Amino acid sequence: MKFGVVVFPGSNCDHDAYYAVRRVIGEDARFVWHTERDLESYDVIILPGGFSYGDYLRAGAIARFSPILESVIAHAKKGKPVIGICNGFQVLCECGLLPGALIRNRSLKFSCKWVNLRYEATGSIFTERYYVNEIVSMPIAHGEGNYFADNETLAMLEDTGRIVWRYCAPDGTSEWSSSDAEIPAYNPNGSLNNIAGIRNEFGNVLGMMPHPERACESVTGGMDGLRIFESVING
Amino acid sequence: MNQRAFDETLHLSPDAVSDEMLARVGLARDEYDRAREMMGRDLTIVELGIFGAMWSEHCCYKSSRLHLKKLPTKGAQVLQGPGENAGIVDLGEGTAVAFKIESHNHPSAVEPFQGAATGIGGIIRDVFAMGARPIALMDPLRFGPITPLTAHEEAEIDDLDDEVKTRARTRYLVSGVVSGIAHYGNCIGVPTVGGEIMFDDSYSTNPIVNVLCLGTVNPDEIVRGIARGSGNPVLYVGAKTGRDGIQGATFASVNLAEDASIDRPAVQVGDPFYEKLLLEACLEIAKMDGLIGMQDMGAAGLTSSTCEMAARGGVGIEMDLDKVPQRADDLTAYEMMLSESQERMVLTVERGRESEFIEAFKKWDLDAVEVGVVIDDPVMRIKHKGVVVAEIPNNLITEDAPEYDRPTKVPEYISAIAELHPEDVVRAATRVLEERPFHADTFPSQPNQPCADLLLRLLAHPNISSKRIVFEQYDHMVRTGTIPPYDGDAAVVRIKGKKHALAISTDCPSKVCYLDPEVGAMWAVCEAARNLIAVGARPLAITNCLNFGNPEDPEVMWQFVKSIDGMSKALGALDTPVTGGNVSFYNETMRFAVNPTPVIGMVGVLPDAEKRVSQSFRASGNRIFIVGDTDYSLAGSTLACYVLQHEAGCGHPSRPDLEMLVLCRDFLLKTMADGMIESCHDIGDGGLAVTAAEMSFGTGFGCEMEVSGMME
Amino acid sequence: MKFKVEVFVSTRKDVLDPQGKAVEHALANLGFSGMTEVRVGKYLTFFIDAENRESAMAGVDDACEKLLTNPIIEDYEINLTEA
Amino acid sequence: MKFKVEVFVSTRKDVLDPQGKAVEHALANLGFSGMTEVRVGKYLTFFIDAENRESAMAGVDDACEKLLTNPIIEDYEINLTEA
Repeated sequence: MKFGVVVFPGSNCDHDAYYAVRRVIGEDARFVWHTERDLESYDVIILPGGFSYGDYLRAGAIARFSPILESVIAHAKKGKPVIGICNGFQVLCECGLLPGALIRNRSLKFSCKWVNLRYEATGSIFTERYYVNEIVSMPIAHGEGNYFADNETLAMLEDTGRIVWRYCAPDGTSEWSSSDAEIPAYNPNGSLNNIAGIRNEFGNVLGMMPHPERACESVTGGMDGLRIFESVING
Repeated sequence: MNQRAFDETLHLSPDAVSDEMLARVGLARDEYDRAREMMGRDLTIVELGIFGAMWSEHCCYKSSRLHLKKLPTKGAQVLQGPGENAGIVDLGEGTAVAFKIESHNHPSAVEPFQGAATGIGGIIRDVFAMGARPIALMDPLRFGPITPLTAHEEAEIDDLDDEVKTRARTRYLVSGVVSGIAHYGNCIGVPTVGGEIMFDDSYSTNPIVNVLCLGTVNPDEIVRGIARGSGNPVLYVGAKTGRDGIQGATFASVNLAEDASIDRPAVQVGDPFYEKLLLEACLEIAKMDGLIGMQDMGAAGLTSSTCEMAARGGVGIEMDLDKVPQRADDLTAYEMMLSESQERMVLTVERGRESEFIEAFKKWDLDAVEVGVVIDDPVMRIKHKGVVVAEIPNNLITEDAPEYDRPTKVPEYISAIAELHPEDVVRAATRVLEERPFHADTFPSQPNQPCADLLLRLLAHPNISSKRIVFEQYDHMVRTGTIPPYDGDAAVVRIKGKKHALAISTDCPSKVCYLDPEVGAMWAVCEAARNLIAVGARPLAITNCLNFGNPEDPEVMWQFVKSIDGMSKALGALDTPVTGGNVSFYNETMRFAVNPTPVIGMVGVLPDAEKRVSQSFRASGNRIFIVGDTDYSLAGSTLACYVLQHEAGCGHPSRPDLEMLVLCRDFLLKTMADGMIESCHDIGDGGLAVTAAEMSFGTGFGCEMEVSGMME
Repeated sequence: MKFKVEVFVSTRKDVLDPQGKAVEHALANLGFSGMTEVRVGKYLTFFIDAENRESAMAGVDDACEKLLTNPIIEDYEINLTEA
Repeated sequence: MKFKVEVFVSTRKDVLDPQGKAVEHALANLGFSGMTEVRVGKYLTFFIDAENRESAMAGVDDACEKLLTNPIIEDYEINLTEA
């Protein structure tokens, strides 16, 4: 299986994603420069974290128009796997492959720490190795990870079971009343409904703010992210 | 004095050089006379500006150079000592580490966000200029007090203005500096893995913002900042030149309080996204043959970078400013030579290969332009609009720059420091225990257990309490190399593809340095070493940032010279030589010098990245040992100086036992390698009680210790 | 013809504006009474060459729709003045 | 009286504006020709109660100097309209 790690000028987690796939798991991975267009030979596309194009204007706003994005959209339309991690998730929303938008953290501050996530809904080819309601931990590192969508979109995501990851307490509780109320302590950025990751209708596109590539080895803090890559490799 | 209307080729007679002009470039009248005498003729305005920048404390270390020579710089592990963009130490297994620390105190006092951000940008460039891939950053910081005034302080402080008294200014500086470091570090993708934050009155209007960067390089791929071979082209690479930071270099050596008016243009703005491109491009061309030398444009931009490269190679450089990419259209030669626009580098390459390098930079969407050529004649010759506006022999602005042996005098306060007797402590403690702690509502006060109450106040003091709210704003995990815990004694970063890891710690007990600069500097070195040993790493070498007051004040100069003496003794005993660093003078709050702050950044090697020792208790029933001598003096401690606020300065700090520390190092590293040690923590500020508390945090374990026999 | 363009981008009413709330809070703390409903958006300025005002406006509008704003969370207004 | 306040904050001319530079570059790449000197600043809106226009303007000006802008690197303009 061949992974394509897209590199925008300003991406900085591209090496981490490449290292996880190539060194830790041992699958084939290549860097794909943002001006390239040909993704034919790739099975899985990773849009890594970082500050594509400096994240000026809005996170992912400028990356959305890089030449490679058209090929990524075509790749996704063919039902082939695409995962957007952190800045990658922001790019997927900006280009419409996933609904909603990621706005500034409620605290107005960048936040980097390990958080607890509850695995909610099946149907994504990136999460088959997790069992429903499993509680895992992965690190986040973002300043604009506050997921927003209008009420109709939120209702649709909830009803069609497309919310894959939710921020939760260590024991798995994940409550949400409304955006005006006090947001729970385990929600690091104010995301509506504690949303941390969503998938598209067919399940081949996943966007998530937490970094699975940073949770692949016990020496660097935990391995709960490994199964994101193993799921898509062995199904 | 408007440079634009100035004829930059005019040789100014001495009486045409006004005091205001000299103040603007930062030259004293006698220094100007000396420069004119060495040149043997009148100077142009551009030459005046160049001498002002190159003869500033920041560039030529005129008040410190004489004393810095006493520091040990030799060692088998040292591949590059002081004098280059960064120092380099050999980690073994074919890996070397380039590292350096710099200060951005004055720009951060004026504009905290950009001041701190551009500090990060500059130190990262110093590392990749050596051909090294930056892998970690550290930020030792110091600010004025941040907690509300206690009753005791209310009575003491009178001359500070109210903005400082109400701590509003400090909160503004802290949030600006921290978000500036977060912005630049996060965007460029280099993790900020550690540092320190301390709060003390002496930093109220003059924060200390030191930034350290480390990078890895293959020992035989090290690049040096050198020019060679007449006829070879000099390439200007990176962002366009603007007016930012004019007089940046001299500004850093100018006393803040009086000269606030001329700071308007001195704020440099950083573009981390652009530097990420510059970083990747420079690391790519570092491996191309045909490259002779590379240097970051730091303080005094084009001036310092070109003449330092030429001086190292014993050659000269002729530059044509018409070719320099400009952001504003009417820049004068003076402004271009002194501009501190960010994200720019200078390269020298072999003639005939320049187009290969220019193409490589094009791929990364970067400007790369030939702006000059190497010449045999060891001078810096600057042309603008076809005319020579400056021609200065390199030696005049490098090795023959002024070197002062300034007078020293023992400060009065030293003789006023009284010994701290146990009854003083008890009296101060009873006073404090009656006061309501500053966050009384959340503070579980222990009315009938005075020691417990004092311990809780210590743990709550900003100098000791957790720095999580700060370092969680930094991406400290990017590059998946950081080995947790993230707030241990030292930061540990693995070397991917290799078994070992590097450990790094920055330390300086500045209050102890105030009470006794020599002993304090020894403690700084010992603390950094103990922090590395506590995680299982062997200390190898240091970089250092010496933050002091005005060197023209003999009392400050005494503090500086004593600190150097203390550092030399400790570095020699531990065999951790100096590989480079920075001196920052003129750090003052309302005419009073900041506490002497010699920050030590020490690097060590951990043989096996998987075997990092952490500080947390691991199993009940484990026995607790204290290794090494215990120093019972409270001098300079957070308890005596901040919690008890004892006026007599809390006594004289005792001299660390260096031989004992060497024994502890060898004993602990051996037992750790044999897997006998479950956890280890350095007894630092706050003493044994705070250390034991920190070892139990987050583990669910407690500890029981019998201490009555310890004092015999 | 050359026009000076101003684009005022503000967050849509139903989208939370944490920055606006923080500024409102800080203003109150500093004793500025009576300042309410603070919202923080983006203010873009640039110059555009176009034959006439209509084509300039059309060009800027297109740029806003495509790049300068995100309709999901932002509204915008354009102001053209002859340079 | 109640006024609607608009504050336009932009980086000073001499100070580098990396964001403006990046947006200008992106606009060119997207084929929006002729858009130059792009600068990105802040657009603040809020309401203020004051006896008259003068005191409202004075209050907003003071707020800008103290909190809303950083005079070292930013310039600002104020626009008041009766609400």
